[in-house]
Amino acid sequence: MALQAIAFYLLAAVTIGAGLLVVTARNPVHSVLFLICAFFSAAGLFVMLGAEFLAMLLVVVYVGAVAVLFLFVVMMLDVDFSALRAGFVRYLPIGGLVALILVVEIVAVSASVASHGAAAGAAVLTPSHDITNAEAIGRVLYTDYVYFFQAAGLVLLVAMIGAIVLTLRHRAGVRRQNIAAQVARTPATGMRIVQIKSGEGLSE
Amino acid sequence: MTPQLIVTVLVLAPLLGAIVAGLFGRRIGNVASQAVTTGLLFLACALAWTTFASVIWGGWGHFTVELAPFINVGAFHSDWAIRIDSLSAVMLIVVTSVSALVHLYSWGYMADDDSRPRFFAYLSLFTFAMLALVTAADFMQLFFGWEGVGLASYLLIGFWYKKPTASAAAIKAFVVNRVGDFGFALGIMTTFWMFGSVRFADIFPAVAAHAGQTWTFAGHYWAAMDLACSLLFVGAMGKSAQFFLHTWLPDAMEGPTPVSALIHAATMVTAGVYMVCLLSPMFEYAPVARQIVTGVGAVTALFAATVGLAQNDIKRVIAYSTCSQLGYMFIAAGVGAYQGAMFHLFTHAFFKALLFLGAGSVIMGMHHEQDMRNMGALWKKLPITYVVMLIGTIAITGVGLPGLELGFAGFYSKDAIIDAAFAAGSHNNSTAYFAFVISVIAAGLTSFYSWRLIFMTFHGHAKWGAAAATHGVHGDAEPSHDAHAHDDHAHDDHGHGHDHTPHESPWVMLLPLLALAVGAVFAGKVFVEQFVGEGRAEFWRGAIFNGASNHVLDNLHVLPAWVVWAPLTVTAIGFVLAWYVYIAKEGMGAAIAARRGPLWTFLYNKWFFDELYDATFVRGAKALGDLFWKGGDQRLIDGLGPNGVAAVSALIGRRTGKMQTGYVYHYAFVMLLGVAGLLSFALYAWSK
Amino acid sequence: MTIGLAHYLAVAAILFTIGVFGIFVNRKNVIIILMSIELILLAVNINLVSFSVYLHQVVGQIFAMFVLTVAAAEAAVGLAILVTFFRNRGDIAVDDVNMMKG
Amino acid sequence: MDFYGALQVALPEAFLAVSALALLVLGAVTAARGAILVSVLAGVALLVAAVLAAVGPLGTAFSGGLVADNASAFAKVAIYAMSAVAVLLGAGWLERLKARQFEYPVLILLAAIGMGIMASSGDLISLYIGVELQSLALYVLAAFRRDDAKASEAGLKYFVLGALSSGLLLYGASLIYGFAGSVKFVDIAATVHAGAGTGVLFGLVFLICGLAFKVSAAPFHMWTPDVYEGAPTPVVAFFGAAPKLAAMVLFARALADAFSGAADQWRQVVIIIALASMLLGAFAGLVQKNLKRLWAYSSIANVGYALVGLSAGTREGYQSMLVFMVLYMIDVTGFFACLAALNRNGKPMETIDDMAGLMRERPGMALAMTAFAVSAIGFPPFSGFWAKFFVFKAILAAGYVQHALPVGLAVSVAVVGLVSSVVAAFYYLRLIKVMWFDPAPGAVDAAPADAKGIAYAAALFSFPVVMVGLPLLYPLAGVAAAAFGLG
Amino acid sequence: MNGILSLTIFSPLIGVAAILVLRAFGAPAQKAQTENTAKWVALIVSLFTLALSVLLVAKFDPSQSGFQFTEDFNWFAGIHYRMGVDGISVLFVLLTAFLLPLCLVASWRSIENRVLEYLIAFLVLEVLVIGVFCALDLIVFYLFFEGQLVPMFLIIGVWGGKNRVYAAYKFFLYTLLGSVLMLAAILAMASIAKTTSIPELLTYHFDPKLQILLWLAFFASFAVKMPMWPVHTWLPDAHVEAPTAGSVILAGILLKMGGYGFLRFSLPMFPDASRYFTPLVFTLSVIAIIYTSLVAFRQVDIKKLIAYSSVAHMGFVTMGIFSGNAQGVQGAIFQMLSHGVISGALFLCVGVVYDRMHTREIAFYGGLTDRMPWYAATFMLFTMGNVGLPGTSGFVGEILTMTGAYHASTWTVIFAASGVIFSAVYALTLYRRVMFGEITNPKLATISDLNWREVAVFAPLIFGTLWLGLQPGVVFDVTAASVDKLVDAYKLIGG
Repeated sequence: MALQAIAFYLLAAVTIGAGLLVVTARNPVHSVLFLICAFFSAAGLFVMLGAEFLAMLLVVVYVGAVAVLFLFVVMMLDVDFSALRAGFVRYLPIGGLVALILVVEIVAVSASVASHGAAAGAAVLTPSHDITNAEAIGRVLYTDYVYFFQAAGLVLLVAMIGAIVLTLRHRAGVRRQNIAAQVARTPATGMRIVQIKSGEGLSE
Repeated sequence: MTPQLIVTVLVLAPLLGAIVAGLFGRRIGNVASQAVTTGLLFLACALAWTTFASVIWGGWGHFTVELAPFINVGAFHSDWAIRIDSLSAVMLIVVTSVSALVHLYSWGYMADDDSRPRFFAYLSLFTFAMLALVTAADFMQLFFGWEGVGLASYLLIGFWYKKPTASAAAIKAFVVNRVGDFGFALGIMTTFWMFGSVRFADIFPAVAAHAGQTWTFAGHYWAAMDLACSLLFVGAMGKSAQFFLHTWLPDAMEGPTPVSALIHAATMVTAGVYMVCLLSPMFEYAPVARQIVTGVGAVTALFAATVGLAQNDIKRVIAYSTCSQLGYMFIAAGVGAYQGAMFHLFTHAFFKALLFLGAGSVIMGMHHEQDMRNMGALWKKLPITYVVMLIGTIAITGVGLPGLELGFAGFYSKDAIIDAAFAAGSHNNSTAYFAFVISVIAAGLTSFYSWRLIFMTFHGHAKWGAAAATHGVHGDAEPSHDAHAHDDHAHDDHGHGHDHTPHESPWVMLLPLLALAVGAVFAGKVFVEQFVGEGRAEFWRGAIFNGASNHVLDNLHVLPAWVVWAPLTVTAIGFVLAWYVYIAKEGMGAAIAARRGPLWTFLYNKWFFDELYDATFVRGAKALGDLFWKGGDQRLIDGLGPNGVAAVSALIGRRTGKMQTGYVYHYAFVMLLGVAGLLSFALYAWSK
Repeated sequence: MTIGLAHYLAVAAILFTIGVFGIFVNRKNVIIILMSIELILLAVNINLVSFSVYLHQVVGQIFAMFVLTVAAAEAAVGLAILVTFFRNRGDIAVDDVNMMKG
Repeated sequence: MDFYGALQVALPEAFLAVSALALLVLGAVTAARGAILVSVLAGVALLVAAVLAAVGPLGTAFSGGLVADNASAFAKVAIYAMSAVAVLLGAGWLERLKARQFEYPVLILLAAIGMGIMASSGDLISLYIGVELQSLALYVLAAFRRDDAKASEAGLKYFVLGALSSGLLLYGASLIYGFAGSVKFVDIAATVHAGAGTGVLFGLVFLICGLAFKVSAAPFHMWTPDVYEGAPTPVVAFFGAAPKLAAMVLFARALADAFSGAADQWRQVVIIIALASMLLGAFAGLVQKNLKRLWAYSSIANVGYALVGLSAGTREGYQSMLVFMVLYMIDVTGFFACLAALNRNGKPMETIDDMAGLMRERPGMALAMTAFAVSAIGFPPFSGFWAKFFVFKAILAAGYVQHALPVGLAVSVAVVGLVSSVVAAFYYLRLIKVMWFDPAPGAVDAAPADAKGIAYAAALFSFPVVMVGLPLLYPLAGVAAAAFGLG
Repeated sequence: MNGILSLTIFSPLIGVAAILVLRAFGAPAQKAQTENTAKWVALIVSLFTLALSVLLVAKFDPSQSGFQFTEDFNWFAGIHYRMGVDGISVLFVLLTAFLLPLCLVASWRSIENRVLEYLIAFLVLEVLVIGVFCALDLIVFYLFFEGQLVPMFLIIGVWGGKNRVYAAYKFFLYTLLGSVLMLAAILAMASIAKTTSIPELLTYHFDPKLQILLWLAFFASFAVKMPMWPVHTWLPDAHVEAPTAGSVILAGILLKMGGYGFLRFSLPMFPDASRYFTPLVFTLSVIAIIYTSLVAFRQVDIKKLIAYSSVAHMGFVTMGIFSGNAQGVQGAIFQMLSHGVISGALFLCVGVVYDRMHTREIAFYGGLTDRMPWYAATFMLFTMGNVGLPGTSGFVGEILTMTGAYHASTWTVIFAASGVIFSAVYALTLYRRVMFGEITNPKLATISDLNWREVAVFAPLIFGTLWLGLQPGVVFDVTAASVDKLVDAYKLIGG
């Protein structure tokens, strides 16, 4: 049990610390890296809880896809990251106060949920069951929640369309080879005969 | 013709004249307008005398013609009606006679005016309103007539509308009358809620039953009858120009002189007296109110007489005289001698109209000069006018021999009042005794100012003509203060330049004077027995009510001799004084005026009433109006109300707009504030 | 000293607050905000998974899966919008995102 | 219920999903040439879906995650119809921009699916999926004009704040789940009825905050003015209407189906939000010059009114909220159709001052806009009046008759709401004033037929058609409201 | 006779439709001709409405105290289109129909731009106003009551004077604020009594504590509409800026809706509250009378002066209504009708000189009597009516309201009666400054007297003023039964 506690505190501390660094790091690239760190630790927490599938998903989806996407965008957008704007400190006290209130309230309520809610007093599920975590999820997901599963697919579709609509550019200035046009070229369209008066030259 | 038809025609004839002259006067022309109105007035006059004779001596008796309903709301029921009784019959003849004569007189007096149809229409309209007033069978029609004559008076005073002073005087007359009407209306309301009716026929028989009723007001129980009568008397004060509400009457002299004679001497101003007499059944049960009536009457009699002493405008002198005489009438009414009041009203109509019309004749003769200081020695130039004015003066001063019971009209009526005041005063009525003393003093003053007028106008040295053209003759030439005494309007018509010799007026003007002179001489002797003497019960037939304990008129015959002789004595003293100051020592009056002693200044400025009212009411109203408008409406109400709210709203809007900084982290912050706030609220509210 | 549900929830709560905090104190650039959002979603996921485990249900984990999916989609859309914004303005500093206000 | 039956219940959305995919393929194949065709087909698909929703079978499917009842049918018909209008409006707009992008109708279709899911959501998962599907589509639509700095800024703001609100909502959902042990509304309702603990109510507050963002209620409204201003006008016409209804229905469903046991608690929160929205919408609008921003504040205020109906917590209140939203949707669509139609020298007329003298230049348009403004004031007998009328009647009845909330509170809410409507009247009046009283600075371009047609139709609906339409709409809304889990 | 009421109410819409058709098909080139035709159309339609309302009054049975010509159409959700008139309301219908044609004739030449819209606004306004007086359902009442704001807003704002925008806003928002509170009360009543039918509500007894709130809410609306002090400040601005005909409608009819509302709702439906608030109303009435009279005295703008005098006169109305006896209530009704005629006429009088000189500044004028004798006579008559001279209609209302209130509160009437004095001061001063004296302003040297069109406008008003003044019974005969019923019911409660 002690080992479990140590593991929990370690993971929790790393998660929270990395989370804090995400929002405070000067360099966004560092932020992304801290984010990845936070996700990893959270995945560890999931494993401790016995939700291995989710943990795996978290690593694959977040670290593998989302975080990389972030990193990609951060790198792509050529921003001057060194300029830390003033004002951060100015809003810190009030922001901190609100955050403090919020965290106190939320923690208090979470505790109340934990002690009075439906899960009050329950223990972590021991992994001695017949089916794995992934199988359990799959059974419910593809039956009861299949409709929303599909809907989630639509969400991703929207994201895809959105990304395309917003970022795909048909550059006007890019010269592409148009074979049909090249083939269809005739002397009439290809050349022009001009009379040049003496002493004037071509204006083009 | 049935009596009903006769009186209906009598009342409506002047209205018809007014409508014809007013609406079609320009089309049918001046002469036609004058003829129609005057003709109808004479018709009315004839019918009035017929009615009077038939009511008093014939077999008509008292009756009421109900023409149409007026206001009928629940118990508040009034009719357009013509009430004929002895009281109204007396008023009918007074009104129609004077009015007819004034119409006739105006042919001459207004001959040069280019809006004559309008003038005659107004005169006839006034006459109609006055007739409606005197024949009213309920308070509403009385009020109708009451305000109707006020309107006509307003129109006639402001007849020369281009003259700023005239229109100002007109407004003053209307407004001051309104102040009276304010009280009158309240009195009517009190009466209505006491009796549940506004009809005299319902009220008078019920007076005794309601005598002890009280009215809760301002936390006190008031004797309702006294309250009602006092309030009604306020109306009378306004209309009859009594003390406090008198200021309009002298200014009303801005109107053409015939108007002054008709309205501001003979008829309208007596409406207050008439009303008090008409309501004698109520006043008889209102002892406090009667004390007020007596007191106000007495003060007015003295006040107006004193002011009359120092005036230089011929019409104003007569106006103050009117005021004073009305005071006498109220003294009589107040002490319970309503018949005496009516009698003086009756005789006064003749000699006061006479004096005014005579004054008009003088003014006309002097080419619209009204300042007596510019007159003098006119008796040769205006002999007939002089004679009738003399008659009028003798009548108003009440010259007569008490032992022989022989005298001019004023002698009978005025002495009856003085005697009645003494008679009432001798019965533990201190107000009445006060009134008696005042009335004797005022009689002396009356004599003085009346003779002063005669002497300054007709005797002494002529102060007109070529010699007077230079102002040097104006020994006590007043600063521009009296400038408005001139009939400015006429300057265009016949300027002072072309003929400066005074001339006698045409016959169309003199005839009414003569007719009135006859009345001024004989009206008293002929009617004294009927009005106040032994025949009075037969004459009035209950139209005037005397309470069971009211024996004032019965006591007139048992007075001490000094009381009987006192008026004549003071009159004589007044005459002698006037003679001494203005004939014997001619110039003495001017010298007194020139010294500007405090008493003289006080009197000359009419006890400073105009100044007082101007400083308080006029300026006060203006200041309050400005305060309410600029301070109240614009600053306070609009400032705090619409404009203020709009400004605050806009401010809130701007502030809210500023919160919308455009920064996404601000937005997020606000959202989180909202979340935190709501969570805190939830924790707080739901953990209870 | 047993690690119970409350511990996980506390971690999630703190993480959630950090995410929230990150959104409104951040001045540097919008990407950090997007990452803060990811942190919030992570917090939610911890919540859901721990509840799911302690409730002996898988619904919570399925919910978390959906959240993961949507988070990925959100990241894609968010970054896409960010790219268009960058193309238009040449910068993604948070303080510059205020053309419209009032 | 077998899978086939479940599909039948989900038919409208399923149909739309298939259509969306098909149209996507069609669009990709035909590219710019087929954009109009895609638009038309998308509109048709939406209308078909509306019909399917209206006539389709009722019931629940997918273990309670999907609920097809009268309320969802009512909402879906309205949502799909309004989406169809938005497709029409957008097609014309894109055509005029020479930017024939078939993605626009497809995105609207997808958003409509999300809204459909929201309207028939029966558990927290479907709630979330629906919200996200709709939101993501809207984020993209807001930034649709990617070359426009304002549009991309609008998209960015909308996205960031929307994601934050999703986070809040999710966090609340997780707490609720943890407390109730289930994501299904029925189970949650049972737990809440047994006794609502602080935890579940806390979750509820988070949930309410998240939903309040979606309906743009104060203090979660901050995105609205900026996004309305920045996003393309036809998109705003879409934003302002259908998604609001979907979110309101979802709001109602969550509160009624899952939390009817805690009505006294959530009512207080909703009332606070409603009051804040009404007041803020009224006051902040006073200083606006841009009409789109103005109407954004107007929409905040109007959502406040709708929330008043919701906070009544009675069937009448829900009914009034549905009526309100439908009438409001028509008004707001009409108004933005007007804005989309009005250009001066090719530049869109977006500020109040741009409208000067419109009554002389384009009397038809000016009359239509006057009708919308007057209606937005809540002026009888225009539709806006009836909308407010039923809402305030419901809240007062809830206080006086059903005793659902304290009388004093009900009266205060009604009075504050009505008074704030007077404040708001000022800015609508300013629009009328500018159009009617002021001289025109220049000629207005000819209005395109599609936008004009929509504007006129909506104006005619706001009066006088509403007098006929309301007697039909009101009972329908009543039937719909009865489907919510309130008695 | 079924449907005559609706026909009367909606008949002006015929004109609206006709004008719209004209507008749609009229050739732009012949704008003047189209406008002229439209004017005639509007006039004829409004005369038709007048004829209908005369017929209505003729068919009205004054011996019955209940509602007549009732119509009831169940619209939906318990909202009924209920219409009917009783003795209190029928005359207001007539007044409205009477003033409208006069307004149209009065603005025949003075309105030059957007004539068609102008005519439409007036006709729509007529529909709404008549509707208010006929509505027998709270909601229908509210629809019509509130509906007037927009056409009036446009009339002031589009065709008004320099400061028209401010005035229009002020008018609109002031009134709207009042009426939304009333709407809240209406909704509460509908919830509690489960009906919005006015006849049913008249017999419904609300809890006295609730009555206080409801009364206040209705009061907020009606007090603004009347207008009572201190919510009167919109009126002078609105009047000054509105075109002549707008002022006539505003003063002549729209103000009456407040008084009508008090009679229809406050008194019979909330008798306990009315009794409770009577001192408040009396106080406000008295302040209105004195305060606004004094303010009127200081005005430099003719219209503003008359507007303030309207406020003062409305003070008598509120005083009379809340005196709660037959005299007071009848007097108040009469005062409203009379004021409708007189103040309308006074604004038309201002319009006459405004049309000629385009200024309403008192100081500009002076000595007009010389050039305009007929105008002077007309103006004098209405001035006297305003002053409340017996023989004009102004008197009857004043004396009756005061008599009624005198019983209830002597103090009130003592102060109110002083308003009668002030009215003489400001009205006559105005008349003097405009009409009397020499013509000093050379611009006035060629001013012309009334033309035939103006005579045609004034003639019915003169007739009305005098007829009502001399034969007020024509009104009381119609109103008596209904008022008695109202007063009796009011007296029964709490006595």
